[in-house]
Formats: sequence, C-alpha cells, structure tokens
Amino acid sequence: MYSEKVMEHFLNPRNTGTITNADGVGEVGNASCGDIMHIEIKVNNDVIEDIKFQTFGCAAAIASSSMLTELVKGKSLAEAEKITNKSVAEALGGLPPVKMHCSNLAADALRKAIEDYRRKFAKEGA
Amino acid sequence: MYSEKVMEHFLNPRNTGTITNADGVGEVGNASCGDIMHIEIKVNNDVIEDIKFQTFGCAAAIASSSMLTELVKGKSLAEAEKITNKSVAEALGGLPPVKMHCSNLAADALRKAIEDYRRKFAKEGA
Amino acid sequence: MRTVYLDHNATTPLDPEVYKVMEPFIVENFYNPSSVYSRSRKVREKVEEARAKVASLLNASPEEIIFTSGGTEANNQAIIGGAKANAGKGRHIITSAAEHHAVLDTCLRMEKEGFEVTVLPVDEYGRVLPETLEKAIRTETVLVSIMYANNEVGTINDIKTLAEIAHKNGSLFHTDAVQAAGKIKVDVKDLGVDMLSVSAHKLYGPKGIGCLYVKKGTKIESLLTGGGQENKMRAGTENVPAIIGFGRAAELTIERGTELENHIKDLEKILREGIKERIPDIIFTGHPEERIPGCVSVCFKYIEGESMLLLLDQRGIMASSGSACSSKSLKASHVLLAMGISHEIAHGSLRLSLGKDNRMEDVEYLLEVLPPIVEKLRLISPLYQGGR
Amino acid sequence: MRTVYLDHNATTPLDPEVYKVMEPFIVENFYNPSSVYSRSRKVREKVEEARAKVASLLNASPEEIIFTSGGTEANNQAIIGGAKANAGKGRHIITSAAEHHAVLDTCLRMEKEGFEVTVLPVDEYGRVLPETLEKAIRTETVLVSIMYANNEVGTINDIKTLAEIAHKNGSLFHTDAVQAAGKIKVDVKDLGVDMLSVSAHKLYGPKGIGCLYVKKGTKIESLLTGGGQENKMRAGTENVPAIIGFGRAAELTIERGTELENHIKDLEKILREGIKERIPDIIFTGHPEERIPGCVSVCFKYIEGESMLLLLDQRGIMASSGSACSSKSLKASHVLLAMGISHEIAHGSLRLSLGKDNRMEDVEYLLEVLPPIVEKLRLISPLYQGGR
Ligand SMILES: Cc1ncc(COP(=O)(O)O)c(C=O)c1O
Ligand SMILES: Cc1ncc(COP(=O)(O)O)c(C=O)c1O
Repeated sequence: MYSEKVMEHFLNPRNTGTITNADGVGEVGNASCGDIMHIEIKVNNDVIEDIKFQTFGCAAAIASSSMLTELVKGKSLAEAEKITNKSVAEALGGLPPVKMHCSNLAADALRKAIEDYRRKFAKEGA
Repeated sequence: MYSEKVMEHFLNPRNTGTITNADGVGEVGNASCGDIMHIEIKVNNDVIEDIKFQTFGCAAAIASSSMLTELVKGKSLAEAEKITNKSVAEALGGLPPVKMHCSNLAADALRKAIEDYRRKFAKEGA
Repeated sequence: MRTVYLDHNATTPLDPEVYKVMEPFIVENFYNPSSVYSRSRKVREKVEEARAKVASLLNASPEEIIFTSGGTEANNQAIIGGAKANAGKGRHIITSAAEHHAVLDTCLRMEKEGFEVTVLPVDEYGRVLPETLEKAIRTETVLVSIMYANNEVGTINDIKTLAEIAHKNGSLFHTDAVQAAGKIKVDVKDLGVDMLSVSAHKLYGPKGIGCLYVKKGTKIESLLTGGGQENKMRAGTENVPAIIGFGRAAELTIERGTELENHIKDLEKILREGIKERIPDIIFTGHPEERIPGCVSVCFKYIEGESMLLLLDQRGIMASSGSACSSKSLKASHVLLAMGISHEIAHGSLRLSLGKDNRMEDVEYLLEVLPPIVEKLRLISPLYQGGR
Repeated sequence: MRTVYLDHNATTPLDPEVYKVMEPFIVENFYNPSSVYSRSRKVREKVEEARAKVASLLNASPEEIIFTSGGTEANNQAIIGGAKANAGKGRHIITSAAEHHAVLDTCLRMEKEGFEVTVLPVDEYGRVLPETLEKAIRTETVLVSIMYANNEVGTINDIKTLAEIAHKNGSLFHTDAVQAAGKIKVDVKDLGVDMLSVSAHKLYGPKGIGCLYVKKGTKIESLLTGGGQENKMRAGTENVPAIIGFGRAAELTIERGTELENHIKDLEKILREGIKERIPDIIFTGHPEERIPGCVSVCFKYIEGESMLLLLDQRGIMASSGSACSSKSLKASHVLLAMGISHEIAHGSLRLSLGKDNRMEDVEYLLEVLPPIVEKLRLISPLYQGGR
C-alpha cells in the first residue's frame, strides 16, 4: 500500500513536537475529516531554522508532515512557500490514490505557519 | 438418484420385445414429452400369459415398464387392472419425485392393451 | 517474528479439519453435482450432507438452506428477493443504522426500485430498541432487516422481540447473523426469523460460501437466474469443495458447543481489564453484556486507527479499525457514529477480535505492545494535551 | 473400473498446477485482502496478480475485470447491471434462443422490470445470423447478449460482426464466453465487445469463481451491494484461493497456446468418424466448422439420452445429454429445439466433450462401448423398426 519512504517516515517521524516561543504556528484539518496537522516554526533571517509538527491522522498524514519538515528545514521562507502538497507526496515516492488528500494538509499547515509568522513580523516591523 | 431396484430393472429389463399375434396392444405417451410405452399381451382364460414391452424413455420409464410386466405376468386381467402407477413405483422402491411422471405411463399402457384385448374379444364373442 | 491474529471478525483461519474434508473435492472429485453419472451423484450426496449439517447448526431443515457465495450475497438475496416477492404487502423496508453495508446499502438501493426505506437509529450500545421498531413499522412494511450481532462492536440485538413485532404487523423479518453464527447459538426457530444470513469464512470455514436460511413457506425471488440449482433459488454450478467445507465447519461448531465461547470469554476479560489498567482516556464501545464473545472494540482518544494498526502490524499483531470492508475508506465508522460517538473519537477505534486459536500469551503480548504504541501516537498528536 | 471423463463442457478437472498455487491461500494465508496489515496486503497483491493474468488471457486491462462467483453471476451482472445502468437509451433487450439459461432466463426476467425482450431465432447450426440481429435491433435496444460458443452443440457465433451491429445502433454488447475461454482465443479488443463472461471451472480452474470483463467507460450497476470490494462493483469478501487459482488457470491457458486445441481436434475427428462408421441413424448437431474443439454433440434416433448416459456410466464413461444444468429437467434441450430438431430426436442427444487429459485410448474405449449401448436401447424402443 505505502512506499518504503512513507513507512520509514511514519515509523520514525522527524521533527515531532512543539517549539517554545515559536515564531509561527499553523493548523489545518479537523477531526471529522480524520486529519489535523499542527506546525510550528522558528524563523531567523527569513530562514526556517527549526520546525516541529504534531499530527492526528493516518500513516500517510504523519509521513507527509514528517517529510515536509525535512524538506523545508534550513530553507528560506520563499523557498519553503514553493513546496506544494504534490511535491511532498513525490518526495515520499508517491501515496496511494485514496490517500492523496492526506498529503494535501502538510503544505497548507506550513503556509499557515508562515502567514502567522509574517503577521507577527509585520506588526513588530511596523 | 435411482433405487437399486430401478437400476437393476433398467440394466436388465424383463420381457422386452413384441409378441407375434398379440391379443392386446397398448401404447401411451409421445416423443415430445420424452416417453413412449408400448405393451403387448397374450391372454388365456382371462390370465395374462405373456407380456412384452418396448419403451422409449429414461431409466425410470424403462424400469417401470419392466417392473410392470413382472407384476402382471400370470395374473388375471382383473388383478392386473388393479395395478396402479403408484404400485409400480412402490414395487421399484420409489422413484425420484422429478421422475414420478415416468411411472405414470406403464399402468396406463397396460390398461390400453387390456382394453384393446377386450374390444377384440367382445367382437369375436359377439 | 511472533504473529498474533486478533481480527477474527474480518475472517477466520480455515480449520485444518475443514480442509481435510474439502481437499478430496478440489482436485479428485471435481465432478459437477448436476450430472447424472455415479461420480457426480456421489458429489451431490456430499453437497446434501453439508446442507443438512448447516441446517442443523441453525436448527433448520435442509430444504430451508440456500447456499450462496457468502454473507453479502445472502443479505442481498434476502432483501432484494424478499422485498420484491412480497411487494404486494407494501413497499416499505426497515433496517438499522448499525447494519453491515451489505444490508444497509442494499436496503437503500431499493429506493431506486420504488421502495421507501427507514433506517432505525440505534442506542449508545448499537442496539435497535424494540420501541423504535414499533414506532416505525407500518402496514406497508414488507421487510424488516436487523442484524443479530454487530461486526464492529459485537452488540447483540434482541432478535426474538424484534421479529415478533415484525410478524404482528405481517412483515417479513430477516437477520444478518454473519457475526453470530460460530460465536453464539443461532436457532432460527427460537429466534422466529423468516430469513437469516451466514458466512462460512467467519466460522473457520472457507471463503466464497455462505447461506441464506429461508423459512418454509416464505416467498422470495431468486437473485441469480440460470440453471435450476439450489431448488431454483440460486443458479450457478455449485462451489462443491466450499459447500462441503462449510458443512464440516458447521458440524465442528456444533461439536465445540459452549467450550470455545467460554475460552474466548476468559481471554476477552483479561484483554479488556489489561487495556483499561494500562491505557488512560479510552472508551470501550458496544454493549457491556449483550455482546458476542471475543470482540473488544475500543476508542483511544487523540489518535487515529490506521496508524495504530500499522504500528501493531510492525510487531506482528493483526487487528482492525472499524469494519474490515471499509478499511480503505476514509470515513469514520458509520456504526460508531450511529452510536453517538464523535468523529474525533470514532477515528481512534481499534477492534480486537479473538478466535479459537488465541492463547493467554497472545493477550499478554498485545498488552505489552499496545500501550507504547498508543503513547507514541499521542505524543505526536495535536489533540493530546499531555504532549504539549 | 476404467473411467473416461468426456464431460468437459460441464466442468473440468482442476489442474494440479492450479491447485499448487491455491493451496497456500486456503489454510495458511487466509487473511482478508481488505485488511491493512502486511499479511493481508500480500494476499491483496496476489489477488491483483491473478486479475492481471485473467485480463491478459482476454487481452483486457486488469481494471476491466470484475471477479464474480462464476459464469452465472457474471451473466446476471452483465444483463441486469448493464440494462439498468443504461435504461436511458431504452428498455429493449435482445438475446438468442440458444443461450445458456443464465443469459436467457435472466433476460426474460427483465420483462418484470419493464424491459421488452426479443429472443432471436438461430439457424440449423445454432448460430445467430447477423441479418436477424439487424432486423430486430431498434433505437431503444439497450443491450444485446449473444453467446460466443454454445455449451451444448459447440457452435461459435460471429461475435465481431454481431457486436458491430449493436454498436452501430449505440447498444451495449455482451457475450457469454464461458464455453469459449480456455478452448479458443478470446480477445475482447478483437471481438469489440463491451462485456464478456468467463467461468474458471470450465478451463481447469476452481469452481465458485468467474469474471465479467467490462470495457473501460461502460456504465454498469453492481449486482451485489455491500463492502466496496472489486472497485465497488462486486461486494463480498474475496474468494482468495479461487481467485488465485483462476489466475493460474488463465496463465496456463495462455502457455498452452494452440497446442491443446490441436490435440483435442485430432481426437475429436477420430471420435466423430468412429461414431459415424459404427452407428447408423444419427444426426451430428452444431456447426460443421464454426465450433469449439472437443464438443461432439450427436442425436441417436429412437432412443433417449438419460438411458444412454446411465449405461455409459456403467462402463465408466461420463458424458452428458443436453446442458449439464438442466439434466434434471425432463424437457428436451431448448438449444436443439431452437435449431429445428424435433422433440423425438432431441431427446436422444448425447454430448461428448473432450478435455486436455483425454488420450486416444479414451476415444477408442468410447467407440467400443457406445455402439452396443445404442443397439440395446434401440432394441427395446417402440420407435425403432429394426426391433420389431
Ligand atoms: C455482519 C456482517 N454481514 C455481512 C458480511 C459480509 O460477509 P461476506 O464477506 O462473506 O460477504 C460481514 C463480513 O464482512 C459481516 O461482518
Ligand atoms: C455457456 C454457459 N454459460 C454460463 C454457464 C454458467 O457458469 P457457472 O456454472 O460457472 O455459473 C455455463 C456452464 O454451466 C455455460 O456453459
């Protein structure tokens, strides 16, 4: 069903948990659809210095979150924003068609976290 | 499917064939229903001295004919007329429900042969 | 790696005793039971012996048993065939919200054929309350189909009372006993049902075979038309080895009596208590007493079922979350939702179903493996406050 | 006693090679392919491999194969599911008088659902002539179902031409290829059909499994509702060992190529000539050339089929008279009658169907045993003048 990469990330998820005093926080999904993703980032000089996730969901959702954090950690915000749900799925070696919707959440959660950071930053900058 | 008795009579039918100068001939059935029974009798002093059959039909039909001839050979016409299709089936140890109609022919053919004999006899007697 | 099978409600291992009687009919005695030669007639005899055994398991007569390709076909046959043949009575069907899809979806589909369908709600334990049926039933109700035992939570319905209500109203009563047969006594006369479905692979028999009990005198239409097999009620060359295996599985079930039931109940008790002791924030679902033995259905808050299953699988434990049939679907179990459980909690469901070969060591192993898995998933769950 | 099986159109012996691949999935790998754990997923993979093999036999894609419980279900599924899903086009169905009951009776049953059914006549060989279809087809014809090869007389229809006529009219075309698959090449693309039925037990595979090919894009309704198996087209826990066996049987059929066909044709020729030489007053039925290999259908004047079969059985020869499925019925074969053969002659039909394990000795034995049997029965037949 799942690729080896998915299983590897699911069994050993990277960057789980939360960040004390995170610069940006994003959450998407809801329990009724079966998936919730929560992402927190620490930003320094427009670079994602640290990122952590918490996910309620199936193996595909957990693996997608984990893969996303690996993909963007150390990247600039501009680069990170280019990451799509599709590129997360691709990095995982593909997801079963029936599970594609799960990877749809990870990039969305990150975008929300970046927005959140920008909102705060904009205020501080103002 | 068939009792041993049925199979025995089917494999070794008694009294097959025709009688030269038969006193009575009876035939019932038609090819479209799948069974035809032809019975010839030789009568002496109101006793069935000889009886032969020819049957086109399934094993149950052949066995019923054979059994009927055994049952009535040597019997008086009065006794022979008491033989019913049911008693033929019983003498065979029963027939499968789906085949009951086949034994329905044997006694009918005999009755027709007796009628035929009586008709001729009546004429001669008259 | 050690493996522990705890998914007996999905399917059961074929009993080697069953296999033994099937085997000669797979390769050697392959004859079509409808042919007239003696070898075929011997096969036919064995088929009829199997029918008698299955009938005996249900306290029915052999002529009341129609072999089908499984529980699903039996349910479809009962509902479509029963409703259509008796539509003169009316075009209203009643079923329950906790049914297996083979009943629920088949009933709903009858709407296309001009039937009206009422789906009865169930209580928090998944039971259909007799008063609910009393209220819903009408003169035009042609058929009531309510399951004997639920596949997800194990809850047993009071079929006897429900069937009485249907009969008082002149409606046919069908029950899906796929999860009951082999686990508890199934007596069609005592239950008073008109139709009852069974699937062999749920009672240590082969896949691809089941039956529908149809009470003598009950009018039903056949589902599959063709050769006149199964007394004109179910066309198609008989699946001989499977039928013979089903017969033997039925016979073994009778022989086992309540011994197996008791063995499984003992294990279940330890399993339940062990989980309760070791893992907080859980909800056992299903009726506390009116339940088939061996079915432990439990929701673990804050986490999702499939993740649990895959982590259990890593340790050789096989279980299920919701119904096996809908495990590919992304929706929470319709049964748990019908019982009033929230989506969030329903997503965290785990069903452990014990079977005849399970031993105490299996339960102990599960109790050792499960708690850290739940903990691991909770720690990465945004819903779990303990993780923040 | 020597036994000679000459009833391969009724069912075929399971190939030991097929059994070999099924066996591990009967007892050991009993898992439900819909479950999520790895052992189930491995079973799922094998099911999908089998689907690919069956698809390959028919020159179809795996997604175009729906596994069913046999040929009868495949036919019912095609007719009911195809006609209902496309009833927008119209409610007229066309079939032929020589169809197997699984097609003929299922079509006729659709009359109850508001469909009109035309049963096309066949010619003296049992063929549907294209012009007959041309004349009968109408704008409202939603479905045409005409068999590829006839089970009783072996006649092959010109499916390609018939399907073209249906398609020109915008009607769906289904063919029952139960007797064709395994005996002659079946290529769905070349035939141009929308749906095609196959049964595994007619090609040395297991009983209880078959398939319906449904061309991509063809709308059809499912017959059995329930769990979402078979891509939502056929609910019910998969009959895993049977599916895997079907896959292997399909593969072996491909491997055999035309070798088997030639072997059987050789035997058939000797069988036919031998009968013709030894027994007078006979009528071979079926098309002289357009015929599946191995099917010798012959009527012996003045005598009845069942008697012949039982006497043959006494000598260890297994054969059939008319269709195996209707062997319990007392009516003459509807196929022979449709071909214009009289009741009287049709009752004397014998079908000898050769298979892959038959050898020259089997044919010789039959040729030695059959003539005295025919003679014996003729001598006690009132229709036979030679006997008087
Ligand atoms: C309650 C219930 N009904 C029906 C079925 C369907 O049975 P089968 O898979 O034999 O078609 C199942 C099993 O999946 C079940 O648990
Ligand atoms: C032409 C034809 N169609 C359909 C069937 C039915 O197939 P099954 O017995 O697998 O249901 C048969 C065999 O009996 C057949 O010969």
